[in-house]
Amino acid sequence: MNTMTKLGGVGAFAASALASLPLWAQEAAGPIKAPDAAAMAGMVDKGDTTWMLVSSALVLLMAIPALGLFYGGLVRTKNMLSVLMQVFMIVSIVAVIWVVYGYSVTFTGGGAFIGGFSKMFLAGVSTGTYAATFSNNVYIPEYAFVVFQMTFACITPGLIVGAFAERIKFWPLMLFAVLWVSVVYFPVAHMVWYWAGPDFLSDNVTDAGYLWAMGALDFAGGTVVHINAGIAGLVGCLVIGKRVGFGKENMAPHSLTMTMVGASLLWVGWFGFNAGSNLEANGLTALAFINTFVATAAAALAWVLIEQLRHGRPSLLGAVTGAVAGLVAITPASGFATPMTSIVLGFVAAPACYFFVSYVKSKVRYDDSLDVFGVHCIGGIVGAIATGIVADPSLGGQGWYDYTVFPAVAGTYDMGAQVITQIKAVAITLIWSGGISFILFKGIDMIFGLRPTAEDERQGLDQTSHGESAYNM
Amino acid sequence: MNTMTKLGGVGAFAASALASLPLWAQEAAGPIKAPDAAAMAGMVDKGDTTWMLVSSALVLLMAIPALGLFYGGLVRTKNMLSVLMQVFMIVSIVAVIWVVYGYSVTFTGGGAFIGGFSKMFLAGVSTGTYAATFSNNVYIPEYAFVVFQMTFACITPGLIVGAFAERIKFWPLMLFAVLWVSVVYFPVAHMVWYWAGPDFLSDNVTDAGYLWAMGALDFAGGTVVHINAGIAGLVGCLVIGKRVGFGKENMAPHSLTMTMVGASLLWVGWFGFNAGSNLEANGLTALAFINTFVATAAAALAWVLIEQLRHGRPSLLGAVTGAVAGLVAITPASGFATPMTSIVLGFVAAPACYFFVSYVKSKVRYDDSLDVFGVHCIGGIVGAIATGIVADPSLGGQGWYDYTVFPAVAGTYDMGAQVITQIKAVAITLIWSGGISFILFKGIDMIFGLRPTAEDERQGLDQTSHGESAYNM
Amino acid sequence: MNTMTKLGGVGAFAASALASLPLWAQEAAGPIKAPDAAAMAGMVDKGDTTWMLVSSALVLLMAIPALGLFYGGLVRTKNMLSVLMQVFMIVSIVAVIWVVYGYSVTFTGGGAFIGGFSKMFLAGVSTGTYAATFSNNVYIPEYAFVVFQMTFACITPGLIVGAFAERIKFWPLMLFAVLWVSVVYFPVAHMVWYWAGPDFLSDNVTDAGYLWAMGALDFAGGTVVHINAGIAGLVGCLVIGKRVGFGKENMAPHSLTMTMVGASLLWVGWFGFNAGSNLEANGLTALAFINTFVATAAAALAWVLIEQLRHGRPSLLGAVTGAVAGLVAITPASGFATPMTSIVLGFVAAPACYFFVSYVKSKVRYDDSLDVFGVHCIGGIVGAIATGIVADPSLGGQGWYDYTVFPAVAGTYDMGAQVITQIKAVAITLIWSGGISFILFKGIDMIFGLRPTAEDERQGLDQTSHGESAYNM
Amino acid sequence: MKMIIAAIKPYKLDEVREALTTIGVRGMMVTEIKGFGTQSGHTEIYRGAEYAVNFVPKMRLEIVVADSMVDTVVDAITTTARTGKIGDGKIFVMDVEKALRVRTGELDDDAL
Amino acid sequence: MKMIIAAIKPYKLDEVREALTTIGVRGMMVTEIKGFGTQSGHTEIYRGAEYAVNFVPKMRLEIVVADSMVDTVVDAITTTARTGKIGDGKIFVMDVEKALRVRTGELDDDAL
Amino acid sequence: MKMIIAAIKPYKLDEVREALTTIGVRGMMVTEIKGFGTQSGHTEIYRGAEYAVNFVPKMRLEIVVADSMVDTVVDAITTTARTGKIGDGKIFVMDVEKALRVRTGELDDDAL
Ligand SMILES: Nc1ncnc2c1ncn2[C@@H]1O[C@H](COP(=O)(O)OP(=O)(O)O)[C@@H](O)[C@H]1O
Ligand SMILES: Nc1ncnc2c1ncn2[C@@H]1O[C@H](COP(=O)(O)OP(=O)(O)O)[C@@H](O)[C@H]1O
Ligand SMILES: Nc1ncnc2c1ncn2[C@@H]1O[C@H](COP(=O)(O)OP(=O)(O)O)[C@@H](O)[C@H]1O
Repeated sequence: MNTMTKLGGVGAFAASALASLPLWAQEAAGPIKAPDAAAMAGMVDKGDTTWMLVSSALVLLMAIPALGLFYGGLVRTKNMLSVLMQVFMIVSIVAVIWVVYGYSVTFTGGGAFIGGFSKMFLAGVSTGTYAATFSNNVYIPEYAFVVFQMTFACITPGLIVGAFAERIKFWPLMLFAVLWVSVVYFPVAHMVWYWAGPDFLSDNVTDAGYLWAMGALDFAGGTVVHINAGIAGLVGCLVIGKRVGFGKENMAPHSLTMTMVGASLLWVGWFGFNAGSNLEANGLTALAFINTFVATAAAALAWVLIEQLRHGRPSLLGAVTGAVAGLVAITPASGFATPMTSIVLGFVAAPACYFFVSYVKSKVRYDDSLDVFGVHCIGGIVGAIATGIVADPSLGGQGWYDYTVFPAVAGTYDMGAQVITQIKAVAITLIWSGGISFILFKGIDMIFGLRPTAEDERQGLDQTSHGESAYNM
Repeated sequence: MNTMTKLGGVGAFAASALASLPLWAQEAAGPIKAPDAAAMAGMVDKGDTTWMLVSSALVLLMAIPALGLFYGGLVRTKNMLSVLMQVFMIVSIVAVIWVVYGYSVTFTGGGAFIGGFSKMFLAGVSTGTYAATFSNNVYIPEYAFVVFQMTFACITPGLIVGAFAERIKFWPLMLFAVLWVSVVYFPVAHMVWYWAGPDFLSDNVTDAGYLWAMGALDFAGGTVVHINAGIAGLVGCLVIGKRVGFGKENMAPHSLTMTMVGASLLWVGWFGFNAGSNLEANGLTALAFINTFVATAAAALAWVLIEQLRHGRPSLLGAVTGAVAGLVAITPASGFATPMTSIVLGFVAAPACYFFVSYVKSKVRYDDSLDVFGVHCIGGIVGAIATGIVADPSLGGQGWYDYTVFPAVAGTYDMGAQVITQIKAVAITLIWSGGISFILFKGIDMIFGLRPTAEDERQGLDQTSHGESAYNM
Repeated sequence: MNTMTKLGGVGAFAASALASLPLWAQEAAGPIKAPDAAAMAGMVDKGDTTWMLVSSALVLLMAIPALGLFYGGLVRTKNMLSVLMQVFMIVSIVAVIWVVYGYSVTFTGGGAFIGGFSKMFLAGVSTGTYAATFSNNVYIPEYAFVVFQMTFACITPGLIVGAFAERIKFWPLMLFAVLWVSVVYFPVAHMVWYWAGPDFLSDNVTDAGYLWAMGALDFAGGTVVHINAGIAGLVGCLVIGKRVGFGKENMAPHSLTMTMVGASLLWVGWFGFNAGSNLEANGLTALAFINTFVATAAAALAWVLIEQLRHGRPSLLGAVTGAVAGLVAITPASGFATPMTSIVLGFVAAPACYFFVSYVKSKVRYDDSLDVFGVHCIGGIVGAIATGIVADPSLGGQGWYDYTVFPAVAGTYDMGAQVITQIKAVAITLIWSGGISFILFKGIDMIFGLRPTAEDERQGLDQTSHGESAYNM
Repeated sequence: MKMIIAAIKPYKLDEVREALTTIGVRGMMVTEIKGFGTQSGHTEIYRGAEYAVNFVPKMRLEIVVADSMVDTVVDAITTTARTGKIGDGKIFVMDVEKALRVRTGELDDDAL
Repeated sequence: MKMIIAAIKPYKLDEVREALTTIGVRGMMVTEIKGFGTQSGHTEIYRGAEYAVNFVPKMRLEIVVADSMVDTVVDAITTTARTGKIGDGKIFVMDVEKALRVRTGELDDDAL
Repeated sequence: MKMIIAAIKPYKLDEVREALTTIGVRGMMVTEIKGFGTQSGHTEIYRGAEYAVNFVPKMRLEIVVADSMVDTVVDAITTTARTGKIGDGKIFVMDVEKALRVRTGELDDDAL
């Protein structure tokens, strides 16, 4: 889904050329450069199309109900619906925006930092247009690509709301989400994921997003999704301030059952997120799938072991939090690592996140209600940087491929340089998202106010913001 | 899945001919007419087979747990299990019936209103028989088609139970479900969805269901599923009467959390329902998928905005109800509209349903417990009629295709005429289902009684009908 | 996935040869014997790859959240998290083990009872290696096979915990799970499912697991998964003893809502388990899918009818228990039966399990908390033996195929002999798993103790073992 | 002052509350309880295991009023809560020595 | 008449109920409460945040009986609810001035 | 001995509990109740159907203490539970004739 998946692409190409190319192409001297739509139509495999549609459904599943339940179970009963509502409506609003201008500004050329308006309202997209994958001469229906990318845009701002759950007004938050995707998510996604495609780049080597061109590796969104949302969450909870009664009153999760269901469905859905990011269904897709599975398992285990050592008892909340930390950390690396290096990554990510969630937070005493920063930002950073290591072919990693030549060839891997590049990409994302998010939160707070009255907060947002109760038993 | 998907079919054909046809067919002068089973075997793409199986699983997910939870969360604790039980057992019983005679009477030729008994007990269906799609020379394993259609038969009667939830006896309801699918669902599905297939119709142009032949467009079941069930629900709640304490006692939903989970899973599963209805995985499938996504999002947003205007507060129940209204409305149009016209359709469907749910119902004072009529019937009608508009190629729609010639060609689109046809199809469905359902409800009520005693109703159906409690906390 | 699926394999071959084989193979004289990796690369269909990845996700869904909720809803509130935790962590730990040595000892040759260590840490597995299916010359990426099989290893020990729920210490249980998969699951899976593959066996007819070679038919794991886990559960609950207050105190399920959600998701996920076991997406896969659907429906109906006769009221718990019994029973037969014989199987399995769950258990008075033995072991036995009957081609069954010749041919079916073979396989599994499980439970109990103090058990494992509460409402 | 404790059928709560408000009662405490009495419970069966549920859900009302109002209140509850079926409930009257309104510190009758 | 209020361990409820029925008690009100006393609660840790749960779940019984029965009832509860461990609970006896059965209007002892 | 019954705002429970412990109260019974009083409830709208929720969640405390301690306890509750806003709650004092500790059989003041 970005430069590191160039490798993915060509790994795929190497692995499944015979299968993925139409016969005439095989009989011919190899792949065709810059095919036209008619030719592309012959380069579509229905197995890929099916995989991308399934993956899109899985990513929606991650947002609703999974993320809603994972977060909602952790708040107090009186705020359950407010969290579910925030996630549900962010998905709905962003989906509409995506069709109107999001897809266009993210996935058309024009600049290194943002695309153009040529595909607003999906102009020019039809059942007869196709999107490139990471393999030469392998295409998928453009609508499948549009909807897959849409699900990413829908869930990312939803991740942020956990940081200031239980104390935010609904409409100002929606406004924030609209502005945030427009000036933070779309540009960052463009920088990391936009490029001309493997059959076209060689003729126009500059036609790519800024970070993509820089060579940053992010298979499924460590920077674009998790660091991006994680830092925005931290900024938000600092601007908004602590919950009434924070540190004094008991704020225990109202239903860890719902949190476990959410975490489990996140795990299941994440396969669409990570393995789907390969844009086709081949051996590399299977690798991304198994890496996602085992890194998560390892991180859950690691978190539980830490709790056993520190408190003498492992908790379910610890297990699922570890699992999510693992999912976040493997996201950028899922298409580059091996199952074994993925396990190591999971074992490393868990303690890092644990340290911020259970130690740093209580020391610094900021009220990141549901640990968006501690899990998503920290886990994302660990994963993004580690990607530079695990991707090294000398560790069995998939390395990277050079699409500036046609057909793409493997590039020579320099771990040190790659790690530097990864760190740069992380820094740029932190600054871009952190800075702009601060401006947005401050601005909205000054103009409309972000926070409900203390009375309303005490009574709970379900009744005061939405006029309902989650349970009437 | 019916005539309007002829367009789908050929849209697909146009779009993915090279991919979807075996090479020899391409090298030859084009598709083959009336292929035999051996030839069909070469016209199966495993990507399509996978997509149909995934879609079938997704539609089952819609029924259980999704529909059960969406409905169950809205009733009072004491009736939770009764609703879950009704949906679960309707699915189970109808699945058995489908294999015994449902598939045969629905999907074999014989008449314009009902099929024959030649495939009872799935006689003649094997791993070596195939079902046609909407593309010439594209086939799927017949078992995949049987099970996909089975899931539609299983969920449709389940939709009805919401209209008289909290006040119906279990076995009489099961009897109703058995009779209803037999004399209402199977015939209507046959009328709308049965036809000889693209490679055979040209030789036998009359071999199709009544409404199919009439040219009604219903991509995934606006008439067959939603109007059909919605009107039956209204009739049922009128025959059965209001709940004890209706209008006096507080009947607030016992768990909006469960309702949100149900709605979210309905959304996810609905992709199998709508995009699966294309019977193969191509660009048109992706179009149906994204249309389903954005129409739902738009309707959720619209409903929430209306609540904000009317009550000054948006509710989660409003958001998910709007989403379901959008899903219902886009169902018949999903393979015909563009993403933009789908958004418009969502914005139109929401207020229409809102008007019936929050205004008409309270004025007329019928007790449609869970708004089966207000959401499914009204949303279905809006969608079915709007399909005649959004399908117009002049609006970017997919138009319709003429399968009476081989290979199929695009038909000339007359919006006015098409809208009339759509209205006819709606009217026929309303009369057929409404009338027969009334007879069934009345008859069962007279013979066995539909309603439990007031005492049992007060205590709750979970304890009195099933001898259990949903929660023992 | 084992010898009976030889038939599956060849059924598939017969059914979809044209589709599943690359054209050059068709144009040539037929399938190629012992292809090398490069050739295999051309024998991969992305539709199959997609199906296997989807199936893997579905099986994970079965474990978390489905199994966790199905079990968790049945325990008392105070033990909810302990059950969720046990299932979640068993999945996590076993996933790691699978990569380290599980896959290697299960799916490499070496012996009839256990494989070798050549693929430890997945050595030699890459995006360019492939796993055989049951069709000649049809391959899938090996990583897809590794992860699909991994999900089976992850869920099986999770099934066991239901037998002694509410009264076991966490870490000793984890230790048991690790040892049990190592000395019970991996060997049994190797015995039943390991073989050289259809393109290689003919040159090395002895390269297969013991029970596979014996000709036992187990399409998706009746012996390996359900009998294996079911008997281990019985042994466990006998070694550990009854719950404090068993038979005296009210131990009603704390949330049948969660149990219904779990059962429904089990049903949905089971399609990946059973139909996925065909390892490719063809007509036979669709058959396994529909068989799974209708056997489950029939068993749910049967159970409900029995309750109606015995208690005058059908219960939701009965419906879902029947459904699971049907799912278990059809598992070994799913790729062999017809939909009609599957319905019969469901109708037979339900009463058998009912008898053990509601009658035998209370007579013998062992405390199998969640009926792991009564449902999984008994249902598994019924299914395994019945497989010998329903697989008979004279009943429309798929028979078995002989892979010792190349390409594979249909073997002549002897129902009597096959049933004997099935019984043998059942007996061997019961003895192997029952015996070793006993040793493991006893050993761990003596060394670490399996059971918490009566005080802790009274207060509930959530607070005493994990320091949390499932609900704070 | 007296405290009137009443156990009534849950669905009668709103009616009773209204009746009491109309006769001038300005406050009460309501608790969901399990009632045990002549009215029998029910049995539940889970996978063949039978459990007798001996308790019936009831609403317990506590109303503190000036002595003068006791009879009016008792009558109001009796008439509205009565269905004539077993399980209608009970009313008990107990003495209260002191009452205080936390917000203002007002005492006794003024506190009610 | 007297009202006997007892706080006992939840799992003792059924035993106590049976004991009381055998000695002729025909009704009671049961409430799930959080008890605070010598018996200490427990601590829960969520992502490192520790919460001390100071309350222990108890069952609160209210039984109104004729004066003559008070001692028998108190004894019955004491003997069945006692485990000897901290947290067994307390029994309080208070005076009831009036009792009424809603269904029939019967008064005092007849109402019980 | 006296039983002090107080209805307070839920979030004040921990504060009050601490205040009472410091003045030597060694036990209490706490019940989650629905309070009805001057403080108005709220309305909820589900698909256009409006429901007035007339009750406000409160915590009900029951504390039995020796007569000598009554005033201290009442004061402690009043000062900690008071916010000055409507709905702070009420305190009622009633007489207790007998108290008993199930575990030991200790009576009256010793039982507390
Ligand atoms: N002796 C008692 N002490 C306290 N509460 C009682 C007593 N007897 C009955 N109750 C309460 O009154 C409710 C109704 O009593 P019950 O005997 O079932 O019906 P009825 O009042 O019509 O005779 C019971 O559920 C219980 O809550
Ligand atoms: N002073 C009191 N007033 C009211 N209830 C009390 C009082 N003291 C104890 N209780 C109740 O009795 C229960 C048991 O008391 P506790 O001191 O924990 O054990 P024990 O009774 O064995 O000394 C407490 O949980 C509480 O519900
Ligand atoms: N007459 C009464 N009898 C019993 N409880 C009462 C009475 N009046 C008020 N309460 C309790 O006190 C709570 C607070 O009373 P309210 O009138 O709302 O506010 P305030 O005490 O500030 O006037 C109520 O919610 C109710 O639980």
